[in-house]
Amino acid sequence: MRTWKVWEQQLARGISFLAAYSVIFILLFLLFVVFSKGLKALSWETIFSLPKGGYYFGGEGGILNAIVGSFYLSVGATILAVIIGVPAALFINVQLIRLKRTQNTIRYLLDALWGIPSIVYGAFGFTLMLLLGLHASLLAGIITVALLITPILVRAFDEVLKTIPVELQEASFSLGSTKTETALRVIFKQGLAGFITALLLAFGRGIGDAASVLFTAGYTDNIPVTLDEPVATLPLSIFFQLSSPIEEVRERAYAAAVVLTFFILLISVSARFLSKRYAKNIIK
Amino acid sequence: SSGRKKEQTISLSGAFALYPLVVKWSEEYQNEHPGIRFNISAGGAGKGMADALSETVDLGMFSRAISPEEKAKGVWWVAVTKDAVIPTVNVANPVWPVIQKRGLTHDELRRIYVTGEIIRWNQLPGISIDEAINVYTRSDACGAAGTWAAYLGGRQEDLKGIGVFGDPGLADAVVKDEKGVGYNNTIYLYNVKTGRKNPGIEVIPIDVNGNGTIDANENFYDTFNQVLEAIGNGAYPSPPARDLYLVAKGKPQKQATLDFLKWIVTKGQVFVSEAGYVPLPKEVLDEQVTKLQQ
Amino acid sequence: MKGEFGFMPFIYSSAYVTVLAFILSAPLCLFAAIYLTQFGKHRLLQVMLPVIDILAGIPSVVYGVWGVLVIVPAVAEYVAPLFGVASSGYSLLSGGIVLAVMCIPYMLNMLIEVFQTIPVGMKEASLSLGATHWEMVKHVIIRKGFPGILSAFGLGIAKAFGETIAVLMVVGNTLDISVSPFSPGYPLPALIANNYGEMMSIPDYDSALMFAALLLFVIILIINLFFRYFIHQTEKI
Amino acid sequence: MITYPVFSYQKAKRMVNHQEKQTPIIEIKGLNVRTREGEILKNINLKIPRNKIVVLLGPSGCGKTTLLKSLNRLTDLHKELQVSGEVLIDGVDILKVSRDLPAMRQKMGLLSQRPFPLPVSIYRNVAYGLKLKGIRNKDLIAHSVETNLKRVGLWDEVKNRLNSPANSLSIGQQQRLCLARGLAVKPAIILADEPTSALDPISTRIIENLFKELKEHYTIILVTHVLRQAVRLADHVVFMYYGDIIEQGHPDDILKHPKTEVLKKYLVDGN
Amino acid sequence: MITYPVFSYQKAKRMVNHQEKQTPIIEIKGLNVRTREGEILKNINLKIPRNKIVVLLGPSGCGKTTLLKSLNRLTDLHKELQVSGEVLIDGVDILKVSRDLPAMRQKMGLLSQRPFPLPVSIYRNVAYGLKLKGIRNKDLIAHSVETNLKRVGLWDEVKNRLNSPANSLSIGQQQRLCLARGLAVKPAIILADEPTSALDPISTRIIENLFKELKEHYTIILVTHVLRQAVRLADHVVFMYYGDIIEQGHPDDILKHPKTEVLKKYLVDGN
Ligand SMILES: Nc1ncnc2c1ncn2[C@@H]1O[C@H](COP(=O)(O)OP(=O)(O)OP(=O)(O)O)[C@@H](O)[C@H]1O
Ligand SMILES: Nc1ncnc2c1ncn2[C@@H]1O[C@H](COP(=O)(O)OP(=O)(O)OP(=O)(O)O)[C@@H](O)[C@H]1O
Ligand SMILES: [Mg+2]
Ligand SMILES: [Mg+2]
Ligand SMILES: O=P([O-])([O-])[O-]
Repeated sequence: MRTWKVWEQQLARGISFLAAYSVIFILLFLLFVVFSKGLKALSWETIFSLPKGGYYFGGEGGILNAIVGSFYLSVGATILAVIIGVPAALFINVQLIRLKRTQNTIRYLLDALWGIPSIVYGAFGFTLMLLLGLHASLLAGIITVALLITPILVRAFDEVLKTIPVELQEASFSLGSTKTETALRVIFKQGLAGFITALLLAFGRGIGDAASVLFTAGYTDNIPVTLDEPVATLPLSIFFQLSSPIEEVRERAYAAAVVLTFFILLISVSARFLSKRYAKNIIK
Repeated sequence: SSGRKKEQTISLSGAFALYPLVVKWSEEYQNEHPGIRFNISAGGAGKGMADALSETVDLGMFSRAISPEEKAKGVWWVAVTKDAVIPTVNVANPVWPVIQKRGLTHDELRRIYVTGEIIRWNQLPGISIDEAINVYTRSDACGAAGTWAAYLGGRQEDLKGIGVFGDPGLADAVVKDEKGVGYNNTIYLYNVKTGRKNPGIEVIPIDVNGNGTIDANENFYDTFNQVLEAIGNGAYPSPPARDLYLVAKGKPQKQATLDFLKWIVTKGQVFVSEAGYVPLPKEVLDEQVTKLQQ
Repeated sequence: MKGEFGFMPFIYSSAYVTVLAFILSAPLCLFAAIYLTQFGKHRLLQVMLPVIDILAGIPSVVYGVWGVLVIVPAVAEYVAPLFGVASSGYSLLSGGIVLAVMCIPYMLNMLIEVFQTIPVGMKEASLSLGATHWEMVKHVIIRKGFPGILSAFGLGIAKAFGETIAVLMVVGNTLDISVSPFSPGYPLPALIANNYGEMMSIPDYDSALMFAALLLFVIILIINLFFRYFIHQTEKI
Repeated sequence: MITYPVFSYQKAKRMVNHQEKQTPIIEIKGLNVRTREGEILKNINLKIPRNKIVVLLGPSGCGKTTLLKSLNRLTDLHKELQVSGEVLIDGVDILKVSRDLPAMRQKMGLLSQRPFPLPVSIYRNVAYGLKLKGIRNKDLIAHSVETNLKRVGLWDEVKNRLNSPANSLSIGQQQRLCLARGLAVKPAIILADEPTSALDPISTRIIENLFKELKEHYTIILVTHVLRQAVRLADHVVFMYYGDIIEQGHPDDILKHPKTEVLKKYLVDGN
Repeated sequence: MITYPVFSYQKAKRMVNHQEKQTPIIEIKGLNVRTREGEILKNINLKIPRNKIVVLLGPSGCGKTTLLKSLNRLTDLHKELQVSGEVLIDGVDILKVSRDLPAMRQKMGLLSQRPFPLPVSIYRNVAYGLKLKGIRNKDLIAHSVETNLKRVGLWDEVKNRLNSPANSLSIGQQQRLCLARGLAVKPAIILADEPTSALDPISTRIIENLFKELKEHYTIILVTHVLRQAVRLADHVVFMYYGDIIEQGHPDDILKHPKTEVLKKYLVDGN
């Protein structure tokens, strides 16, 4: 009896240990492949200069256009997604708390939006652009990517908000807060860690997506100065260089992936660090 | 002055295949004409066509044959360079020495790729090795596959084989599979700098006259320059050789655009080879110039 | 594309790779999340989170290339011969594996978040009744987190189902209904992605592909309906 | 715009002078709360007099908490609860209002049975309500935080860790914190659900004295299980049983001369 | 293999006969619990005699709950707490064991201060511990659920909704449910953290009587704030203050002749 329990515990522990480490192994392996191929092509020039003539034939230059472009685009889209998504998630969990059916319908639809290929978002964004008379530009890219990542942000955040005990809302309401105040000052804070996770997931999807911006953001060797100029992004730059006939250029694609990796790492570590500082208040 | 600025800016979008070359052209052109600004973005041939037709850009970069539907919509085009699709095979394939000598005829390629009648090497006369033929094709809708299919009398979706994404992908699949057969744009087969074929992959010579062997005039695959020459002078059939275009909706009105196009089909042609494409033959270039001057 | 679109093979392939991806990744993520939040050192989790974030942000082309470099040859040279099958490696199995890896960051991140929100008091209650750590996990973490687990799975599946580039790079894109995981397939999103470039310029493609997208959407709705139902069932307690 | 102090002592006094002292501040008419499984509150009718301490007694599970929550309309948060009837606060039916709900709720401070600190620091927990009221003046807030923490006897224990998370407090400390938080907004009516259940005698005494002092200006509804506390504090006692009010009146009447058997037993066990 | 009842009355009796009745069942030596901010428990030394009720008294926040949690090693779940010292349960240091931890924990039933029902139905909450012990016999389980719910006086209130989720119960009901849940596993030692804090007098009396009856066979450590309860139940009283044990002894000594000022004040306020 006892021994079986101990055995079961050891087994479960073993399995989950294996699972955790195989996930870690897979992830590190993937990063290893990227790094081993990309590091030798990585140089300061890659990071700090624009593509020069013939860059795509293995000539001089760098991918500064894509780095800055990705930064503009993903940060812009994430901000837009937060502006739309956070109130939406809070609305679902505070305003609609009694309306379980409505809540579930909204969740259902949002879940479905997760599964639509980003290409379709791209096509949708493109159609939208044509309607609005926009051409491929930073703005159009931001809007399209925001459309793509908002459902991710909302649902991932919502999943955490869902678990917050009602008593916490009761406490806030009984002090006379409105629903908005409760949502922003209490529920949001309690769900902060979840919000950061959701934010990073959405940001990750946004910065890593090539298909949705292919038609909407264009691709250019310049850094956009205004919102209506086309913009290059790292994933597109990677995509594009990977299809090059020249081996060195393909290596540069991996170098671009390495840059992207560091970029996300930076954002992730700082966001998580900040959230940790505030998350200590969370009621367990 | 903003109107003037617009007059002096040329925007292009479209095929990735043409993007590096157009970027190169634009830079060289800018050196000569400092007042001109370029706005070039890549996004695929389809996007180039769509943008050009909706007049969101001045010129679309386009890498396959222009379809009748597109022509019906009033597309205007200028051929700017040339490329070709060449069938390939793995170097380590035991059949390769034989193939090198006898080549494959149009009909044999068709029976491998379109009808699917030939699935083993020994079905071909003169070959006794009983091995499967692993056929690979492009999965993404693209100029290369379209052109290859056009040569074999079909459309891209008629091509048999495992679909692999992208030119490098297809080359890679053939390199990895000893029994593999595929096709590629020239620059994915040859190293532009050395002029040699990339390691692991070999060309299937086309037996153009169908006499069962590769004659001297059919044997031009050794170096890149030889192939380019053969494509240029028509010794290599077209299709699978093809023209690449810049397109617009109707003839462009903007003077800057017209000037740039004119420069491309004249002076600009010297930059074509280093990008791995084939300069257009003289008479085709002349045709384009006339088209521009009309 | 053929003039007439028979969508069955596409749907079949999509379902195949998705189910495969789900079978491979869901238990892995569940147990990994359990280990990271319940058994492992806090440090490990701290290190893992940014790594997961990175993986959520790596473009799918890179996953695709990784698949071509690693998974496809592995399937062709090791896995398929193991079962006595000849395979080029461009197969449903490769597609499933690559998809599974791509789902990991999403599922894992959400699962970790779900597990971390479970009140300590409840864990205490279970432990003080003499549950082993594992029993506590089973009865409290998994039980209480069940709706969340289902949500994470549902979202992971949806993500897998709609993934395009990475799959199409390894799956072989061949119209063929075959039960063997070593044969190539042609999932619906790959169809859209492969023809995306041409979509805008050829009117026929346009509507056919949009129909494919719609079909995809409907299928995702159906899958989610299924998950919703179970979430609803388990949310009551 | 600083609207503080909305319910200051002065203002509260003036209000009282204006209105008749006798009109009840809360009037509950035919209040019913039910779930699908059955009724939790059955046709409750009750008048709560102004500036008095009304004590709710009754066995565990009889519906006291539910009654308090209905007064504050926190029942909204639980979709399984169906509420009907009227709850008039100063003549306004809180079950009907919509826009003014937060303001009405702010009139009533609910100290919930299970203390739930907000996910912020100890200091910010107390400051929370004030900030909601739009008070920005730092000194005013700091002063109020200190005063109220002192009032509930928590100041000494937490003064060195005001910025620590509130969730690291012991349960009794959390209970006092929530009390301080509730008092800081100066509600006209205090709904206290077993506010001393987790407190030691010394802290309990402090809170009891506080309540006695507060009733000068506030109306207090207190749920307790401690009969002695009821005796010490109550102006009016309400005894509930299975969702019904079965006895009510002055503590001397009720607690000395119980009419029903349940109450008799309750009193015997409680002493 | 059914090993039930592991701690049956019979077996417990036999154990007692075997071992010396006098050896303490728990011995705490130099127990320290600290956070980064300071010490919560300071060098606690305490012997808990077998088959007695030991009552822990002390002001809110003095560390009673932390002490109980350390006995059960639930402090493991709070990474900010650092525990050092020795806690010998029947001679085994629970702070050192690893593999047998669940078994050791099962010896002790912790009834936590804030009731936390498990995320299952009412019935399954009580059955939970039994299932953990490997009991599969449905009748046995049903019988135990009923008996224990009756013992804590909850049966009548919940018998018609045994399959409802446990979190819809009132707090007092939850508290009794958790008590029943804890008793069902028949732990040798019961650690009860204010088990009647949310209960009315009648229910409280039921629980107190239950404890009196239980101590025949079990050892009980009880945290309470109600002095009368301490008087009614305690065999031994421990008074804690700011993480220290400052007085302990027989209730008649301690509660009638307090030595320290704090305890004196505590006693005055408590009566
Ligand atoms: N996880 C923690 N982190 C930091 N401080 C803590 C933590 N848990 C408890 N404390 C502090 O330790 C002290 C003792 O807490 P404990 O919960 O043991 O008190 P208690 O005697 O049970 O009080 P009460 O009667 O109010 O329940 C308190 O001052 C509390 O704030
Ligand atoms: N959300 C709910 N769903 C179903 N039943 C509920 C719900 N809330 C309360 N009840 C039931 O209503 C009855 C009254 O609950 P309430 O919490 O008001 O009791 P109480 O008088 O405050 O008891 P206690 O003194 O134990 O806190 C109880 O039987 C409880 O089980
Ligand atoms: Mg209650
Ligand atoms: Mg305590
Ligand atoms: O890349 P292509 O479309 O020219 O084959």
